Amino acid sequence: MTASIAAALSPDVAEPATTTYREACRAALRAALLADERVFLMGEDVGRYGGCFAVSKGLLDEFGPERVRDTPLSESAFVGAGIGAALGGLRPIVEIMTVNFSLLALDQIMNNAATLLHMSGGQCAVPLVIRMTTGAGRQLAAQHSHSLEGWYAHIPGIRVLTPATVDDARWMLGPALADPDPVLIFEHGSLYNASGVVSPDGSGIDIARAAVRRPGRDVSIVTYGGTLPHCLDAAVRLADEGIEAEVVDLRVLRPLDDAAIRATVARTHRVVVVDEGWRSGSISAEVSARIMEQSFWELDAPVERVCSAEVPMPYARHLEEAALPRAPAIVAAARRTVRGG
Amino acid sequence: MTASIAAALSPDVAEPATTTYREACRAALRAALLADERVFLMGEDVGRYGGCFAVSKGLLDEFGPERVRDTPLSESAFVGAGIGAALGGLRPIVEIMTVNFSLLALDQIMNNAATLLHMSGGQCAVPLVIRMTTGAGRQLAAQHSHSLEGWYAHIPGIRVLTPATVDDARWMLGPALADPDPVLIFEHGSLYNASGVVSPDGSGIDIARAAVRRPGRDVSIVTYGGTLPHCLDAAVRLADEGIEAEVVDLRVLRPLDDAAIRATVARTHRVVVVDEGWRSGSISAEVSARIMEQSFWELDAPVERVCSAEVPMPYARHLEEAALPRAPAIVAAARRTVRGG
Amino acid sequence: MTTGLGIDAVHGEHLLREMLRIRRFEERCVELYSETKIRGFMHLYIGEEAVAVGAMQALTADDAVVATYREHGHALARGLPAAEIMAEMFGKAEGSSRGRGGSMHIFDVGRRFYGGNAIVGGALPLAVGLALADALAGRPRVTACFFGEGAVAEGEFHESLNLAALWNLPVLFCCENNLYAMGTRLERAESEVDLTLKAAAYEMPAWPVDGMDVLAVERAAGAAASSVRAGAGPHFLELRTYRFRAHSMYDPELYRTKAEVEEWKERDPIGGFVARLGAERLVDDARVAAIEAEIAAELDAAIAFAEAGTEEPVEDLERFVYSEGVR
Amino acid sequence: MTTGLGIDAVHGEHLLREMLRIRRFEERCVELYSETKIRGFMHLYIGEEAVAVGAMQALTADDAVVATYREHGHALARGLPAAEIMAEMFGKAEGSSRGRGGSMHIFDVGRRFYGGNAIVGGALPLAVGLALADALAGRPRVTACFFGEGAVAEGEFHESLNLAALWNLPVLFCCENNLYAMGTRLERAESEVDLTLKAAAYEMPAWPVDGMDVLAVERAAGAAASSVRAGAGPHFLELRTYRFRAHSMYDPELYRTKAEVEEWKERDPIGGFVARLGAERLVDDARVAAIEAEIAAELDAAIAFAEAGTEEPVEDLERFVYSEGVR
Ligand SMILES: Cc1ncc(C[n+]2csc(CCOP(=O)(O)OP(=O)(O)O)c2C)c(N)n1
Ligand SMILES: Cc1ncc(C[n+]2csc(CCOP(=O)(O)OP(=O)(O)O)c2C)c(N)n1
Ligand SMILES: [Mg+2]
Ligand SMILES: [Mg+2]
Repeated sequence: MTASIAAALSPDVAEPATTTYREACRAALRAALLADERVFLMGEDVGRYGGCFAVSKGLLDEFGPERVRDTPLSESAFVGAGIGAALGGLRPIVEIMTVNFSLLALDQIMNNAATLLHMSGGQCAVPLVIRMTTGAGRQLAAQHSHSLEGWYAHIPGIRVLTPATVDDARWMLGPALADPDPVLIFEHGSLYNASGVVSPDGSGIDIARAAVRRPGRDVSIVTYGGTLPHCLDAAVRLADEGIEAEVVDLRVLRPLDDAAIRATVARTHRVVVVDEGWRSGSISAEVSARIMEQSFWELDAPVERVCSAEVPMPYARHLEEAALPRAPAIVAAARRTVRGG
Repeated sequence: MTASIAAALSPDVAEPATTTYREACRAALRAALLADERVFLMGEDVGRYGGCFAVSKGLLDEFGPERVRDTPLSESAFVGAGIGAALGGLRPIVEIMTVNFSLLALDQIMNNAATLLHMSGGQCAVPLVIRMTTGAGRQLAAQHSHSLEGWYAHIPGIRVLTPATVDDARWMLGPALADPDPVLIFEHGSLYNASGVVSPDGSGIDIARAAVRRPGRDVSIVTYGGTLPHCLDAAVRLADEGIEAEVVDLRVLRPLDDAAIRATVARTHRVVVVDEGWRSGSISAEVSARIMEQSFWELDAPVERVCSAEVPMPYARHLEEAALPRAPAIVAAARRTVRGG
Repeated sequence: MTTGLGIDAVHGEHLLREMLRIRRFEERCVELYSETKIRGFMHLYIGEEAVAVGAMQALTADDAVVATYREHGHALARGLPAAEIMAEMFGKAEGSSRGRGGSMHIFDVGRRFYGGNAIVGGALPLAVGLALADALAGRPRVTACFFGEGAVAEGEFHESLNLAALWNLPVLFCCENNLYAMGTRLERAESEVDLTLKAAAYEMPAWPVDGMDVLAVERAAGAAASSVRAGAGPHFLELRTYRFRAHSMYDPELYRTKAEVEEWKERDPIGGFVARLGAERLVDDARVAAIEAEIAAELDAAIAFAEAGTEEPVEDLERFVYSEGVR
Repeated sequence: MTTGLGIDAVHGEHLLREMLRIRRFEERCVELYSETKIRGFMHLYIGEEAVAVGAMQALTADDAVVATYREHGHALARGLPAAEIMAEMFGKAEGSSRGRGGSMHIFDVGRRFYGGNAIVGGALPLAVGLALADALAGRPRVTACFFGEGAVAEGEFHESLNLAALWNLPVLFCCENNLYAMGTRLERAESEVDLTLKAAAYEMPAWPVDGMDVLAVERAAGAAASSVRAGAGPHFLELRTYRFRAHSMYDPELYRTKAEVEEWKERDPIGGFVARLGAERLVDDARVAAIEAEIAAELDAAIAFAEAGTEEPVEDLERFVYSEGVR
């Protein structure tokens, strides 16, 4: 590890103010590897290949094969090894190439990472970060298009993050690694090429609270991750119609920021929840149920959901687009909540 | 297979009118094996051991090792083999000993069983039944107490059944096997010793509709599976207070019986949803969200949820009982919906 | 009349044509991908043609095939019409999976071609189950299961081999060892790189085969398949090959040298086979040109078919999530 | 002074005492289970004591242990106080896991005892990760990972062995082959029953050991552990043993004959060892009786401790889902 410790001590390179989501993810990884020698990255093709989505490109050269570890195709074993390494004092960042393959590691995530602390009576904290790409929209068909982050948010003992902005992509990893418990970070595949501004120090970026991405008084659009751009798009279209939509980015799917949800309902009294998961059992259902419980008497209209159609994602572009929650459906739902049926 | 074909042709034995849930499950399996030689049962210890919960006891002797197949501990392979065998023309019943181990087979369930029909453009139907025990309440601690049936109900392409009565345990398997698509059946471990009446022919038992288990006009308690007895218990207690609760057994978690949910809301205007899953992202959230969407203007009070505490299940009895949805909490929630805060 | 190669001209030409069809088909696909007619992930089989073509010779119409996301070659060699495969990649209703699957999910149940699976290792249990169905019904069929050497690291590989061997099921496991799983070379994925030893740990007969030599593959697959068909249980072939192109359309190939690729290209299964056929006077340049022309015509027609194909109506989006009209 | 057995009286007595502690502890557990003081699933190690006790001799306090749901023996042999284990099974706050884990989830991180895992095969990756942490830090430690032969069929076994071997990690894999996984005999679970061949498929040194002979286990584990510690990578021991009792408290044992069990009981690791020690005059009846008395006293105290233990307040139900005070 000596070579990499030397690397860790070398001064950081100044980061540009505007960058892509991909570069922001990479800068976050690089900073984490520089800052703490207990941190290492492992996963399929994170090293020599440069990362399936080119996120970790260059890190192997900089940090060496001990800290940027290519793994065999063994999702269960390397996720479990990440848990074990965390128990052993390291701060692993495990990359599961995409959420679709994470099903192979679900036993490790639910039965070990999420439970060890509790079933050991508080002894076994698991300071592990698991990153994965999520989402549809790139014509990858049924086995490569899942959006399961909301589903993962069902599991007690883990934290679920969904950075939707370049700034969040850059700055959520640090607090995730500082968290003593397992954190899952979902990066939507359609965001990697998005560009945006990165704040110099990430001040104000936490892994606990939702963020209002656009203020508005008529209706709240609550979303996260890959659908945020579509919601912002919808908000622009709604503004043209004279409807001012507030767009709330949940950012953290577990635990949900109840205060932020309550606050936006209190401002607008109308809500559309948008996410890319299948509708039944989506995180939108949970948000809707919480609004029912917390803010029922505040509502001027029933909460609407705009989610993915309940189909294994089809390959054909027109079918996939029809299956996904996009601006027209969001606009229509918002309109219904404001103007009725 | 010749010996077993002979067995299949032998006349059925008359079934007693009152029996246990366990015996009902066994009778269902036996009848299925007798009725259709394409049916076979496979899973861990279904044969020589007699089934982890003694459900399949005696079936190996009667049907032989080709049709009652003990498998190695290879959840992914034998579930996947069940899918392949279904593609190959058989009607497999795969037993996953408990839902806790089904995580190891999730890739097969979500990425194959649930998607093959769609991604083959309608060619590959998968007539597979997967049975598993679910639930907590027996002090089996964090890794052996999951209630994930509501979570599974998120997946398009599968059907999710949760027999809660002896009659359902006896008669849901037949239509599940007749279904051309994958069906998951969840048997709550606490029900096996329950006894009840079995109808002679299962007429009226389908795998599509919810059932009203107790009529009432003041509040609806919507539940399924292992929590049904607790809800019925709560209804009795509520009746003592003068609150008449209608208890609805969902029976099928995917697809949900929207009409039944709408109908009960229309009758009572107040709802408590009860399930044993962790609260966030529970099937109760979905039911609540649907009521929001379908029946908002009918509600006289916000829908309440009574679910499991969001903890990996603790071993100690008093903690486990405190974590589970039980009559006192259900009664309190129903009371709130009827009398307010 | 058979020759020193052990084959006659008709069969030689057949093997050549099949390999060429795959090669040319995929070359067209690359063009169509840049034209964005084809989208999503697309994985080329170029360089590995001898494997699918050689192995397919051992199968009858009753046998089953299970493959991966890199399955254009298997689909073509199995006899799926190029037009339907192409239409699938165009996302058209006339495609083999009605445009719902795309490049990674070509299906044709009539030809017992069970996909097209994009989860590494995920199809092995399906093959075991298909074979189980045959075994229980007493049908003397073989299920050929193709997968890359990368899948060997997956737990599903291990569970599937054990189950197939334990239950003596008629599966022919065809491991396409092209040395890389995306950018990860076998040595960096397996502590023991002799893959036949993996099969040996399940008491399964296994042997390595030169996957660049279509005749060697044909011979090995033929022997293994008859043994499987005769009830000797599953067999394992390690087919040593190489992919000449990038892993997928997004791969900058940082993990291997151009020289290494060039070295392997010298063992091109098609070029080499043409030379051998030529040396035995089983084909000549004119014949090869004629075959090429026929293939070009077939592919022109396939592309035209795909272009002319229709889109599934958007209203049908939710079809095929559940079976129709039978509940 | 060492003897023909290669051990002195002190060590002989130590091994005997450790095995006896496990046996007597579990005999008490059975009584307490019928009294419903202990609930849930409980799996007895009776008959297999030589494995845990023998293997534990190879470990230092810095080494780590990972075990299964059948782990009372490993916990005791690792030095966890019987009182804390008993209190755990009583569901008391004074238990090793504060009563949250029960019989299947005994933990003691101070003693580097990482459970108590109830998913078959589920702890193997954890052992690999613990060893990876040691390897990266350059600490010459061993992680001993115990699991039943049933786990060998799981994909996680295969993935874990490969990863450990590939990365040359200091794991000592201790496979407790007691011939049955619940009611499934090894022959009905594995096509190849020589488990050392599984390890060979990963180029991992492996050897079978008589798991009914504590000295044989001690020797084998000692040799394997020093090799692991010296950097030779993971090793695999197949410890051949037998469970004398049912799988759990609910098992009618339909799958094996009484005669088979009786035959194995003749190889009782404790009775046999007492006889060998006696033959070498390392212990006599009086000494054994004294040890038994000491153990009985220890267990009386453990049970009293567990009885006197307190319940975690119900208000604390949601503690330990996330770490406290550090976010
Ligand atoms: C379970 C799983 N993990 C990761 C991937 C991503 N992935 C797709 S192809 C591939 C490499 C597979 O290599 P190999 O099995 O050798 O087949 P090849 O591509 O070389 O034909 C990877 C890692 C996947 N599809 N499935
Ligand atoms: C993944 C998984 N599948 C099934 C079970 C149920 N189960 C508990 S113990 C056991 C048998 C395990 O046998 P083995 O590994 O040989 O260990 P032994 O009990 O003999 O010590 C089974 C099937 C489980 N706990 N985990
Ligand atoms: Mg490969
Ligand atoms: Mg065993």
